[in-house]
Amino acid sequence: MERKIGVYICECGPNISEKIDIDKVIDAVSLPEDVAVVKRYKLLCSVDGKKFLEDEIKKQGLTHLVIAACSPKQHEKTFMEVCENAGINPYLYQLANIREQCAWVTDDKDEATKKAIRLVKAAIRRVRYHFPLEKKEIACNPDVLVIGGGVAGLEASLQLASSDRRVYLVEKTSSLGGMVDNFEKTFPNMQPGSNLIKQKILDVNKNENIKVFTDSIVEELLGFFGSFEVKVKAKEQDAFVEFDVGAVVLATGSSFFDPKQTPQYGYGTLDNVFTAIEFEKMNKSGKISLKNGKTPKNVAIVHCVGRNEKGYCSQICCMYSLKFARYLKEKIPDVNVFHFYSDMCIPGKSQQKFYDQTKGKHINFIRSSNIEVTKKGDNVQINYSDEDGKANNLPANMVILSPAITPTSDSSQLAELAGISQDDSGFFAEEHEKLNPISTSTEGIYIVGSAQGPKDIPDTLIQAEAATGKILSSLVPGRKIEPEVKVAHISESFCIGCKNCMSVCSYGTITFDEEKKVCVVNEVICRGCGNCVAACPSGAATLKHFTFKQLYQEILEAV
Amino acid sequence: MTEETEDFEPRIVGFLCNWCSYAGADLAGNSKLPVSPSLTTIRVMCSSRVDPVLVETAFLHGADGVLIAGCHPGDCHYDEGNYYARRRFTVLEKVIEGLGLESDRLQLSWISASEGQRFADVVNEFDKKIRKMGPNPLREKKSL
Amino acid sequence: MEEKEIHSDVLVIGAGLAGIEASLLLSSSDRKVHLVEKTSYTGGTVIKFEEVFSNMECSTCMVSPRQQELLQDKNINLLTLSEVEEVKGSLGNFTVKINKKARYVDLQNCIGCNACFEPCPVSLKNEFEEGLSERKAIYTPCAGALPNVPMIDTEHCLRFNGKECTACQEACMFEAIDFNQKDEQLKLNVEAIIAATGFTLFDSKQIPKYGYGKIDDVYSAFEFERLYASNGPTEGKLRLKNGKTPKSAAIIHCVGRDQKGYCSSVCCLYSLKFNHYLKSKIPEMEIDEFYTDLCIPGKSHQKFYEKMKETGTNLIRFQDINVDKQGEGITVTYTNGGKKSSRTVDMVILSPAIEPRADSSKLAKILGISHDDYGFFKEEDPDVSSVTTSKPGVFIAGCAQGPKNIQDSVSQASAAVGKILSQSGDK
Amino acid sequence: MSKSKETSTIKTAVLPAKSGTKKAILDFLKNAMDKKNFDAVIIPMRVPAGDSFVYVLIKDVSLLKDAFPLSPVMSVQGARVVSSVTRLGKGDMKIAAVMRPCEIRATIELAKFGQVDLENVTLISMDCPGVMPISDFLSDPEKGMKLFDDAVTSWDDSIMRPVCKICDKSSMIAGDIHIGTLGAKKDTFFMIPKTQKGNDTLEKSDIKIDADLDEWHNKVTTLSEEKKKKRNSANKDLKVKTGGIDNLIDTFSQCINCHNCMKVCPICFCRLCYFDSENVKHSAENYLQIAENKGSIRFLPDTILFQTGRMMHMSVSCVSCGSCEDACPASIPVGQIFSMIADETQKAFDYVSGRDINEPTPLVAYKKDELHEMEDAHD
Amino acid sequence: MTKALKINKNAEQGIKEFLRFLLESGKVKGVFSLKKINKEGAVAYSLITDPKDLEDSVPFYPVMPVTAGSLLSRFTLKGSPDKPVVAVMRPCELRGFVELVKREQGSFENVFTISMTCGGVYPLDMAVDKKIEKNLPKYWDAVKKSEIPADVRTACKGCTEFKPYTADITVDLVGNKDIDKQCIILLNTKNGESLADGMDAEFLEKKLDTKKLDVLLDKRAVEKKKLFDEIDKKMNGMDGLIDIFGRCIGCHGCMRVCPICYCKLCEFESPDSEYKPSNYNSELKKRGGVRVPPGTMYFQLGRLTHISISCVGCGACDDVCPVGIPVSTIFKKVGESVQKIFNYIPGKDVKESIPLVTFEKEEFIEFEE
Repeated sequence: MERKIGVYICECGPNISEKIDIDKVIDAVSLPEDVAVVKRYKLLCSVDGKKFLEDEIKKQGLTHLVIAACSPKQHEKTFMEVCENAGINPYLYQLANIREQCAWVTDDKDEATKKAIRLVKAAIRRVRYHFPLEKKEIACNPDVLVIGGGVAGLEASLQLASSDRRVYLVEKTSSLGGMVDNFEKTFPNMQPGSNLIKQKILDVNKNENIKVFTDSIVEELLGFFGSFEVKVKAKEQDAFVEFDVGAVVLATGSSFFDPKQTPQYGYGTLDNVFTAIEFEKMNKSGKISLKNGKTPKNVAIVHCVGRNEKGYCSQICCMYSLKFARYLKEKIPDVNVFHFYSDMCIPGKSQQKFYDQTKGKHINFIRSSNIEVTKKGDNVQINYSDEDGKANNLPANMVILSPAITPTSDSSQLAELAGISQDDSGFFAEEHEKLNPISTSTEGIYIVGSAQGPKDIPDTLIQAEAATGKILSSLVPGRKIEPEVKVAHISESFCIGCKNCMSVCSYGTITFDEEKKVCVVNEVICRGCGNCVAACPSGAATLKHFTFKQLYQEILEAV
Repeated sequence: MTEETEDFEPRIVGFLCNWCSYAGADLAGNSKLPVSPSLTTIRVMCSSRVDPVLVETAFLHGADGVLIAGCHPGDCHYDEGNYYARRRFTVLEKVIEGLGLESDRLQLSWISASEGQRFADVVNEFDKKIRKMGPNPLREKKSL
Repeated sequence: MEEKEIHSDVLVIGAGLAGIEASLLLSSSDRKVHLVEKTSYTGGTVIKFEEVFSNMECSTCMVSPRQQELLQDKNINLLTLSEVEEVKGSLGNFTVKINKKARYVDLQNCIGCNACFEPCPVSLKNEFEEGLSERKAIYTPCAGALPNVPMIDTEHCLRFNGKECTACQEACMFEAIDFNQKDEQLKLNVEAIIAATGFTLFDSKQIPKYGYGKIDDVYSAFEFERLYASNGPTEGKLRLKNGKTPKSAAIIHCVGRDQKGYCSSVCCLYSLKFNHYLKSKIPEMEIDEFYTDLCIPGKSHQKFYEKMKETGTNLIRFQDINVDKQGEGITVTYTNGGKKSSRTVDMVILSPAIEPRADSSKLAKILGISHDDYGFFKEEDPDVSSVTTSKPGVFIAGCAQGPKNIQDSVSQASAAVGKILSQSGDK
Repeated sequence: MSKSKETSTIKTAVLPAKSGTKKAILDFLKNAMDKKNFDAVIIPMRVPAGDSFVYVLIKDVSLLKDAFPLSPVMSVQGARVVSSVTRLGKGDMKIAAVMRPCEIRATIELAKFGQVDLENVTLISMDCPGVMPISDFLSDPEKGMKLFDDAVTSWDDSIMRPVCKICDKSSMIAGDIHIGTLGAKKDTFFMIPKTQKGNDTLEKSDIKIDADLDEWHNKVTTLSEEKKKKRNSANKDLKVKTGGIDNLIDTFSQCINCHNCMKVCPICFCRLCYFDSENVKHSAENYLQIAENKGSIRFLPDTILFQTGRMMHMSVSCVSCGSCEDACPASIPVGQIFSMIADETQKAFDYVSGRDINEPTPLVAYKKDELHEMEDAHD
Repeated sequence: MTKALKINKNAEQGIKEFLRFLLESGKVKGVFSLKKINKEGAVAYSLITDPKDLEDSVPFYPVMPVTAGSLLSRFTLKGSPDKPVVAVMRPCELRGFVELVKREQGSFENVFTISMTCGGVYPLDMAVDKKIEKNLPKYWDAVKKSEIPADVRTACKGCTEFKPYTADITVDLVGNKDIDKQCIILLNTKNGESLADGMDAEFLEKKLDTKKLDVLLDKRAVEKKKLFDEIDKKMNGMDGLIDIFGRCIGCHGCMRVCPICYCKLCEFESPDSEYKPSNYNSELKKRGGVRVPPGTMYFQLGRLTHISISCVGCGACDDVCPVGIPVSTIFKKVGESVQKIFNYIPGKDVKESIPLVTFEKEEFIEFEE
């Protein structure tokens, strides 16, 4: 069918009409024979304006539309809708920004008019090379895989397992509960950690929409947002369980820095030097005692163990160290506790109260550095430099080390399995630190809890709930996913398989077809940045709606 | 050439990334800041879409200046596109310079969505520089 | 089980980052959202900032795509200049009364050309710019505000004060200005409510020893943010009141911490950001950071802190501190471990604590939820979830629940949505 | 020079070459094939007509005797050969490829682009005296053979390709084994293993790797330092001669857009060149418009765009082999020009094409904090 | 008898004046002609829109940097011009374009053609060595005398198709004694006439004097026979071919410059013709060694089968071959034998369909289209 381009120039009241001689523009762009009509209108984005355009498109039987008005950021969508209503493909239209980037920034009217002519001509040239793009709809699987049966995994599973979606919960150990299960109490409310866990575990087990795999690991995770294929393998078994899900939640938790790497604390070499988790367990067992069975009188709690090595503050060490003081006070009322700390990091509205309530007689806070734990008779001694750098020491019966939170040993395997990246510290990397802290560069894969970074239980729960928010809102049973339309495409005939595009793509959008030795774009997850297109030396990759030819036409007019 | 430069109106092609620099250009508009009309902007989603061949094309077709503008490093809407853009620009610059052509006519700038003023400054200073350089001799060349 | 389509609306209060996140998520699950915003614009507090810690990302670039999305979202009914008056009912069926103030500028007709500003005879301090620049009685808070549509400040507009002025109306070519607009009372039925009303900063005037409000070039955090902002009153040029370029500055942490009784968890980091601001504009500047306990929790912040240390900034721990005018400069006297010392600088930047908005307790009452001793909305139980409240169906997110950084605010917003959607899913 | 670091640690084998290095190399290969260390060898052979040399993939040991490890011409760049054999799969044969250093470096670049699978390939390079321009050789093959033999003995590059005369990497070890003749005592030569694979190969052939490398290394270093000097001054002259718009246009004025240079380039691996793709074909209306802007345009158009564009795409990987120049029917010094540009673009990333298979090619990698000099100076 | 135009200037000046008239009168928007593109006197085809730029044009310059057939194909492939253009080209180039148009690789819409009775062109390397200028007097002298100028392309020496078939306009060169005094422009078609219409010059009724052409024809026929016999000797059987093509370096330049080889992607560069390891294995089983890259003969013979039916014998392939293989002679030889069978003369008539279609039209997904 023969091309009929309609060009409509918005006066935008005085904004454009006073700065640009629109009639001149009309004369200048009317020449080409495929330009069927060029008109001006007082305000195209107004209700009347849109109606006017719609009628024009129909009346004139236009095939392509060029609008000269404001920035696409303002009204690109507006006029796309007009196209749709008028029955032409919304991608057969181009908007020339003659307001923000011409009328409003150019004082001289002639100059502005000349520039406007250029911009409109460029748009006309470009639109000739537009081709219709159709929205795709992809059916999606609403079910979810949750990896990790700790507090985060449990919370996520419970919230996700609604009437119409299944959750597969995979835990590598033999039981659900994770780290929190070790805690007698949790700060700041000093509620039993078990309260939190037990009920959740019960609920999970009795929920028929949640399938729990303990002693199991995810062996294979293929596919993309909306349709992942999962292979789960039970330990000491070769049999796989296979199923499909639409999204994945990684709630694999964290681990602790190993104080053996910092000999100065005497861990592993001296008696009665315990790590936080050892102390939690000891405390939970009901009795706090020394190796020799005696009850400690003086207990030193060393904060920030491994902070310098790891290069970040683990956020919760100060708080749980304070909690330990509470433990000790409860079980050994006359105990003396000495906190060796550098900075008291107790962020948030309820933490300081906890700190203030913990402070008091027999609980001492020593701001210190260069801490070293040595043997002194049957006891130990803490050597340290005080605030003014003076060397000092203090004898104690027991030392509790509060080590940094670290990623679990298997986090890199998991990252590889899920095709997501890790940050410099080895925690899973979020897609955007602020706006998408639980999403990853791979759409449909979410990271929650301390696997994403050190955090306390409330924040962990929040992330788990946040993940359900993301998943429940994007994967709606029976609803199809509408992926971006302006995506990259790689021509199979021209691709030579050099994988440049794969190397530069941030979203794992491109896969390699080993059979044909060509790269393939997954249009469902492509975000349309066009990086791969510029990386492709053979012109095999194109970005829909930003093709070389379309941009070339703009260049022709711009030079 | 000098007497030409008197009434010389440069043509500058500006490839602006949609999220930062194009928004910055719009903000310059909203704030009514004067921007040299010699610039004609071409919107791309990311500075990493700016295929150097496009830039060479504009340059060889006689563009007096070509500006590539994207998000500041670290701000890329697509995470890392602008880092690749910078590498590609580097090769481009070396090729043009290495052939004894005027690589000064090519510029890479980072302009954020809130930098309306900076956008105006970058463009106007680039425009000034180009005016000093005079027209791109390639425009006249018939046998490229 | 047979599928159930649920299409009940949700009320979101506050169009800051948390509110926006919640609204967009709800919308993408085909929920209709009523987004109530007290001010005339979206984006909340974050749009005051030029950059955000610790990756120094440009915040406009970060937020504006979301704002655009929000404004173009058909499922979201944005109600600016609106406040919740009354909430009745319970989960699944709340009736909400909303008082929507007239903007006197038609959102449809106005095309954001700002032609109406210039002719307006009234001019007064711009609150958004912390009073550092002037605005008219018809105005938008700053260039690039979204929606890019001005409002009329009836308190100062001559016309609304008995005078016959139609200057703006005459300047407008789009019949956008409509003095006959009336405040409206809206009644909405919603399934659930998310309160994300954000925060404000502790008013440093309450502590005279910081000299805030008395001494020139003693700035609050917000003031300094605007001074640095490239779309702010000085287009980001750092100048002293006397027009000179500052050679030295003191940044004081924990302003109001003792008074409030909690650590606001972001002040240390935004103070470090200020340090970065200063150094990036005036590299040779001498900077003192006065802090008590350095609180930079989380995996990604310490590197930022160390980078800052390399710039030669003096990190000074203090117990007590005083700010006085001394001739040309400003003297900061402080004690550390009993020792008293002092430094003289050109400018002082105060990093005040984060506190709830003045009206938060009023809103809490309206919503029927409780607030803690500090005035933050109170969660039911942090160990259960910090977005659920004592009242089923009413959720809280962002700094209205307690001081936190952007990441955690956004997470809470998504979490609140998670709660709402999963509850409905089960019904 | 980076090589000193690389090689100083390695040891070498010293092998006898009573009846010439060529014979000795072929014996080594034969022996290795008999031992089943290799199933096949890629090596140049003279064509029946005797007027050229081509690469042959040899499985039948008996054919080896007619092979020519050090052929006087490079009719096809070896990297294209290895690519052709392994691109669609590493196959089941263990293959030894005996090629020039620049061919091996190109092979390694191609491996980075997935155009070569090196798993089953052992790359054997040798000190390279250069190759003759193919047209010179063709004008009188027999004379050519003679000239080349003399050149090898005297290590005189006067008859070689222009780029060979200024090649400072003619002994660069990029492959698994390097055959060193420079600095070797009479009737001997070096076999220098660079990689584990190389080591194993030699050991499997019971070759002792015990001698040290100094003679060879010193000779090579002085030689390549010399060449580097020549190279730099040559590039300076070339830039004067061909640099600048008018010189550049004149230089390419006889270009007939046959794209032979691209076709024979080992790095230009694309099936269809970007500059033959639809992207660069425009409507008559467009061409007329461009012509009208200037009064007239040369047609076919885009000659310079093709050259600069190709530089953009491949110069960071260019190995300066000069194949393009050999193939140019218009005798444009295209090899020298690309070689000059390649130095510039590779320097920008401290990258040397084919130096190390683990170095990612510059355009598919980045550092967050780099190249700020490329960004404008505004603030 | 056809209408003709007589301009009292030497042939080249005459045609240039005609072309200037066409541009200035706006009858055409652009002119394709050979043109000096730098002071070194390098000559290339140019698209000329400004009459001033005709100054440096040299329509009859005896070189063929690219064949105008390929050129016009590139020009019209993505859409014909909205206003007429005229192209000056040699008979073989015109025939090449006709063959391309038959293959939908171009169109005559708004494209007018001027050709001439052709004396042949010099090989590219003479242009590269800047040897042509001083040969020009000898060249034109030979053309006048219906002789074969020394050192012209081999293909031209044996070319018997030096009279255009379908040109709108033919300039009378071969055997024309007065080419330095007058330019005879024969207007073969309505288009031709309408172009000339209004030109301020002498119109007359004329037709090409075939006698003087036959003189050259005979000489060319003899040359051709000589060439074919020689190549026949060389080509005896496969071994002969292998000897001839042994030195081929696989640059495929011959294919690329060939006006008939229009494929976006040559079949012999397509994935299907790539060797998989299995191919090599089986090859190696057959014989102990295999030349790599493989397929040198396959390419040459394959191309013969693809295009020999349409080979116009322009000789561009000879020009471009870096190793001096007599490609064109072989193709011409094989070509004529095939063409005889169908008594088909490539490019004689655009309406005449190609007797055997051995080429495949590659289909590609292209968003631009």
